[in-house]
Amino acid sequence: MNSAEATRQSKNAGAFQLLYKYGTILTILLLIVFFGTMTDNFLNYTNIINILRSISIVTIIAIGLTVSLAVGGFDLSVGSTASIANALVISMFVWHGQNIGVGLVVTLLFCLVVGLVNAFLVINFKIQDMLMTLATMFVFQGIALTYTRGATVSENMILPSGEFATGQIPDSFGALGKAPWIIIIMLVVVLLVHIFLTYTKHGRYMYMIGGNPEAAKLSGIAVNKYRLLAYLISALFAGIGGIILGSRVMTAEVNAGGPYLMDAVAAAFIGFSVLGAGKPNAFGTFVGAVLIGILSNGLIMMSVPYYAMDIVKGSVLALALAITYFRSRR
Amino acid sequence: MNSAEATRQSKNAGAFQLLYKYGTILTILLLIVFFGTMTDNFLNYTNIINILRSISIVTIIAIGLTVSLAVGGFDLSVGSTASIANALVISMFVWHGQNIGVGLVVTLLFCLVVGLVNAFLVINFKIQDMLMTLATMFVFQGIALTYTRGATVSENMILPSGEFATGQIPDSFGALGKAPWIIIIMLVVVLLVHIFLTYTKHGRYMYMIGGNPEAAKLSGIAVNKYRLLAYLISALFAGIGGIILGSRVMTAEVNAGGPYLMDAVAAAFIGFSVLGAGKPNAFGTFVGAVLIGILSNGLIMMSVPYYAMDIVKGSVLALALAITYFRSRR
Amino acid sequence: MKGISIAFPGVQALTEVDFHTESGRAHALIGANGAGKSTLMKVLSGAYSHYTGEIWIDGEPAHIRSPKDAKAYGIQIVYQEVDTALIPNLSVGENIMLEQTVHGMNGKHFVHWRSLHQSAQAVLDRLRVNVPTKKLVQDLTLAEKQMVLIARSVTMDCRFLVLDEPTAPLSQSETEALFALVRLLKSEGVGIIFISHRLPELYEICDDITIMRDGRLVIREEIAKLEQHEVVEHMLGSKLDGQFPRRESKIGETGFEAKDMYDNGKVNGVSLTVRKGEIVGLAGLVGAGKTELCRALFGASESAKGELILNGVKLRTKDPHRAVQNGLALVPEERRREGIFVEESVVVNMTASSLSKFAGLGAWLNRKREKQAADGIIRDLGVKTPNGQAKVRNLSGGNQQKIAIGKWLLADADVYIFDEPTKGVDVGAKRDIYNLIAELASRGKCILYASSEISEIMGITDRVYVMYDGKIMKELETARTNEEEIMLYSTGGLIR
Amino acid sequence: NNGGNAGNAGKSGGAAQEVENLPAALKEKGEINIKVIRKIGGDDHTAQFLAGAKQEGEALGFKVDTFSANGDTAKFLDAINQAAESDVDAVILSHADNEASVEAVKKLREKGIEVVAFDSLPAIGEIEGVTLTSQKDEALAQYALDELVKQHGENAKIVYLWVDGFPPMVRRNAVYQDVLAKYPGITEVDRFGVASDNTSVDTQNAVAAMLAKYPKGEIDAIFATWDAFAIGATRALVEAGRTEVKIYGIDVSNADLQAMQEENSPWAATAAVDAKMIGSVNLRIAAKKLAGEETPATFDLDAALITQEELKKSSETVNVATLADIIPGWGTTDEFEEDWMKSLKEANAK
Ligand SMILES: Nc1ncnc2c1ncn2[C@@H]1O[C@H](COP(=O)(O)OP(=O)(O)OP(=O)(O)O)[C@@H](O)[C@H]1O
Ligand SMILES: Nc1ncnc2c1ncn2[C@@H]1O[C@H](COP(=O)(O)OP(=O)(O)OP(=O)(O)O)[C@@H](O)[C@H]1O
Ligand SMILES: [Mg+2]
Ligand SMILES: [Mg+2]
Repeated sequence: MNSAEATRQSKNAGAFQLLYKYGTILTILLLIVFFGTMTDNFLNYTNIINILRSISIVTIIAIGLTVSLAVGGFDLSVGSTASIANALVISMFVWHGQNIGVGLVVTLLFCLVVGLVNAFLVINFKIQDMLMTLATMFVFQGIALTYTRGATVSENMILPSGEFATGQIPDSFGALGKAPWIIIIMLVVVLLVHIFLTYTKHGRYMYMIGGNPEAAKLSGIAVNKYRLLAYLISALFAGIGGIILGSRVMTAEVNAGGPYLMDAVAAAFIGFSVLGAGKPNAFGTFVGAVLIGILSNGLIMMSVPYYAMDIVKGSVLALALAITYFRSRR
Repeated sequence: MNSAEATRQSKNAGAFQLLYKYGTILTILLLIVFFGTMTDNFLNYTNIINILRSISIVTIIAIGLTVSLAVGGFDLSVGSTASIANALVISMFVWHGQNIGVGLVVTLLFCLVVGLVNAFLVINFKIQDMLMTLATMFVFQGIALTYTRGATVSENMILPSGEFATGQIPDSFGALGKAPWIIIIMLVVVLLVHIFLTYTKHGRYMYMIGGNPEAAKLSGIAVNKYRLLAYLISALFAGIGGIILGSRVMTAEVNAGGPYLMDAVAAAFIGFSVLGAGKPNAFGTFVGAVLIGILSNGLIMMSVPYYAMDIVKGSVLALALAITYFRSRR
Repeated sequence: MKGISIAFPGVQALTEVDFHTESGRAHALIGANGAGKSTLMKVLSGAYSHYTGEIWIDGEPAHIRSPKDAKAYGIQIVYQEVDTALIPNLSVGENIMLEQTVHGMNGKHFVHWRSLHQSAQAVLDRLRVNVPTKKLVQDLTLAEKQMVLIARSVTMDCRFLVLDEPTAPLSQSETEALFALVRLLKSEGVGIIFISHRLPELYEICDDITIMRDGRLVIREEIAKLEQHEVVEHMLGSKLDGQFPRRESKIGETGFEAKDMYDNGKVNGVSLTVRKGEIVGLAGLVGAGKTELCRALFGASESAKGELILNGVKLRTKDPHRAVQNGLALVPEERRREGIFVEESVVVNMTASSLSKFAGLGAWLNRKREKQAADGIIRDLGVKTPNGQAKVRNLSGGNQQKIAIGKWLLADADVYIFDEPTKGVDVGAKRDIYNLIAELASRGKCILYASSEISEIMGITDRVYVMYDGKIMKELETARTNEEEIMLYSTGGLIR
Repeated sequence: NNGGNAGNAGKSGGAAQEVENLPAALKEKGEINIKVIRKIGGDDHTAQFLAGAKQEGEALGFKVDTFSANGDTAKFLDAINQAAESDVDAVILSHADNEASVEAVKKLREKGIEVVAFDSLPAIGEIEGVTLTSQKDEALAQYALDELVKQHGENAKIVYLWVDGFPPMVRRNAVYQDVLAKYPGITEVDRFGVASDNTSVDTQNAVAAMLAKYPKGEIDAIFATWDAFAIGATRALVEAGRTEVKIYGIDVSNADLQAMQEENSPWAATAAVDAKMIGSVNLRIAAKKLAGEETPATFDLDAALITQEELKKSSETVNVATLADIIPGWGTTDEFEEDWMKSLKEANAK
């Protein structure tokens, strides 16, 4: 190889590095320009709020997943955990007439128990995380279904006894799912986890464990403690996601959290490549969710048939993955 | 450690080995005894046929997945591929009035194209298989939906033009989905793939690639050729699964293949531990599917509410995983 | 350490081993592959908690059951497998300061990025190592990774430093740098425990020696009181005659030829020939490009360019699959990652490269013949394994290496490329491997032997190419050269 | 609509111009955009409902977009909110059965967007200007059960296929409970129900297991509250050769009609409203609103009972379009079809 060729190669590599680092963000900008010119109302204030609102639940759940990915785990049960939280929080109000404080605390505590179960199984049986949480995904989904007897929980529902549920969902709870708050909660979650993972030693430990658990253990990091913590955080955010879902739709439908799993996975993986992080990270996950949100919103605006949206979504995911992994093989 | 203790330990280890090797089969036997005594008709001939029939589609799809697992891949798009095959084969008859031969050939060819796409993306972009096929899962699902415009394809359906579909589904096609044949096809598929993986050099190569791709490459194995082959086989069996699904239900419902993914994954992973194989294997996958099939059938017989079944199914999956992985950490 | 015993399922790795050493001295720990050296040091560093026996430090019983305990006593260890101790997706700085981040935060919760990188740079400067602190560890070379690990251990309270085969991947000059560092630490009162299979360097740097065999202590002595051959006797338990096989070279016509090989800056215009029955050495320091060249010849590098000729026929090798069909064989450097299938049985590993020979019509495998063939190789190479069905994972490093070589014997290639085949292998196994290579040569095979150990090159080859910076510096007749000359060219001497 | 659409308005106005009796309000609006948003999806009812609305709208020269949230309530709400931001003139909702959609509909109304909601919360009907349409679930269940009692008497042993958690299902269950109370001789021997992505095959396997559990004579009939249940049960009965057990279902699709007309089909009867017609009627109501005409606050679509016997009478295979030949009035309601609509359709057909 002559030196001109070498220079060209390294230039290409440089260009690629750039693409890798800013590829996702560039994609988002291109999408914004595209949808912005193709439709009238894409860029107005309310639609931007719409997009942010629509991604908030996915983002919160995906952030939990990101933390589990950071320690090298993979919590596939986040969707089911969100379902449980959704069912639990609504039922606390509707069936048991509790106030908002009790409702939230009980729900979050239960989600921590869920996280504990995951962590216990994954850590003690040394089972590949993805497989174990696949199993617990079914179990938690079953628990959510059994708890609600496979029915939707809503105000004034008919109880098995034949009577009507008299509990009311507090207005303050409903406010959580409305426009300023739901977005604020999402942003706070993203920010907190970003700071936690990047600037605290606990976050560093998690990345160390994710990068090389054996080395982390030998350097004296309490690996199992942090994996436990990661699964607790993951379940906690899945729970918050489920609660916010509840406050947004004001009911608990059957397995309502389930569909969020795939979107959360997609967001987290797209996030790997954002700004060249090369590892799960909170800001990237948020960007990933924004990408998906803009896509869905824009495609609806452009009257793309709903059944064709999966094609676009899948292709964008594939593209984001291709960019990320293309780099890691060099 | 004194020697008595050591002996005890090794005895325990021996007992555990046994449990590991025969654990799944033992579980199945226990379930059979349990359901057999708890219900009257669990063990009669028709019910055994019922169980085999109910697992046949899952098994065929899971066998394809097993082959992709054997080379260290993970084809998450099998469910979507089955959906495509289901839609395509029924539409070939109903929309295009083709005969059974053309219908099957076109469908299987298209499935091979799907496999080719997966293999191309996974091999060329060096993207972790599970993530890439997660993306193509969405894409193929979208293609299946778009092809049928989100509607069920059935005989005499109304076409978008407002006219009726006049094509008939051949009786011979319907026979494929009926009792002796559907079971025979499943058993043949299991047997063929079992022989292929265990007794031919190609199967051996696949396992080597799955075990250590770098070493396989440096041993002179055409790694990419075999990974391609594995994804083709995976898509082919997913396609056969989709076709059999079509012949069983005689329609193509929206995304009919999607739900088979999780069960197929579960069957294949339970299969890891069967007879101590410790790796994906066709016979084990079949046993895994039998386990799941017996569970669903027996629980229905015992009138367990459907929403609680997920709990049981998830727990059994967790148990099977615990047994498998407990061993591999030693 | 007194009466240390430890067992793994099916293996009694250590039996009643006593070991002691002092501050400010370097203590050599030596023994054949699988003797239990690494295991003993893992016990000391708290990696295993299920041992029996006692550990005493400064005359007090020390309670070491976890890495944290060990570190509290100032025991630092750099493992044989460097990758097990590094975090690939984090930067060099973070890896060096890892312990600081874990133990030195004193209740602080936030990481200060700038000071982290500054401190890491300071450590690297002190060790005179030049690696950017913001580079990701996954992009480093093996030697650089090792340096990062040593840098990490000196960031901590370090009273005893265990180095498990640190020199295996290092070049001569890097080894010198390491030794300088070891002497520095020694003078600061640090006790060094040094594991290596290279006898001369132990004599160069160590004060005491402990020899182990089969999980037991054989002898502990001042190193000056033992001759090299005595050490080897203690290690092997029997007398060892000449290391290298005496052989008559029967060299035929040119068999294998490479012209103008290039690979992405790592191989820069290499041409070489290997005649039938000839063992050609590829000498050079670590990083000279030997491994890259071997891989390029074997078609294992996608970016490689050049022309290959075998028996007068031009080859098109773009991938190892074609190379093997053409009659090439490569025993790669990193056997665990590149050479063997740890979860498969010995038989499956042995037949991996020659499976077509055991496959009848329709690719049907004949397992009986497979087993017979594998058993033959197991016997010939003296592989220590209960039987052919044992998983390779459970064998020791040296035996794994024999399997990585053995599979090519069954493949019956024309050209054999060996890349550091004796790395991390004990003396006895080394001798087996040398014999085997000599035997291949006597059957008229072309052999290319890459090694950074010059004595090895001198001992076994007929002719040597000395590599430096991806180029061939010099071609030498082994019989008419000496170690000094090879070293001279290896270090880039005589460049006009 | 603003001037941005002037070009379009001219075009559609071209057809509209010829229609003399076109209401003034509609004339002013120029091009009409209608959005159909349905919460549930993946079934034939959805496909037909959306197709019905789209066809009717396009026949009138409107632009109609359809969307299904596939059961994801949050996505459903997103789509409604998004519609509020866009320049649609009317929105047709289907299955807006959660509390939060009340708020979203209020927002649509504030923006002056007309709303028709099918099978939705009563609270939505209370919002000013919204018309609530529904299938008469009570009637559907009653028709099917009456037929069951008619054919099997008052002492039938039945299997109940029903799933909790969906308002229409709750309503159908109430009727079922009443019928059980009314005929103490009718016994429910077993029940099953799952609303999954794979309902029909899950049901098929479940019913197969039940048939093994209850030999011949222990089951007389199956009451399936959803056609996905009925079709799964049909396949299971045919597979097991137990076609002496009859099925009484709710809802109909082409695939269902096909299954009912197979030889030896155990599916005896199904009670249904034409889903496509539901779509059309909802659209017509929306059009009337846009035209500034009076619309009722609620409207119930009539149900009909389709029996296998009647289907078999036809010489040709019957599907939902030709069903009208057998069931008088099926799918051809002229409810809300104003003269100007007919004229508009004629004009657009040119
Ligand atoms: N985790 C383990 N599980 C099972 N056996 C083990 C384990 N670790 C070590 N052994 C066994 O213990 C024995 C001693 O191994 P060790 O790694 O200490 O040898 P070594 O002296 O360091 O050899 P080498 O020179 O090859 O590195 C070997 O027989 C090995 O197979
Ligand atoms: N993974 C890697 N990343 C970056 N550079 C590398 C990597 N591996 C090797 N190199 C560089 O490539 C060059 C050649 O390395 P190579 O491993 O071929 O040397 P070698 O002569 O074979 O040494 P060894 O004695 O270790 O086999 C060196 O400059 C080395 O630093
Ligand atoms: Mg060792
Ligand atoms: Mg090398």
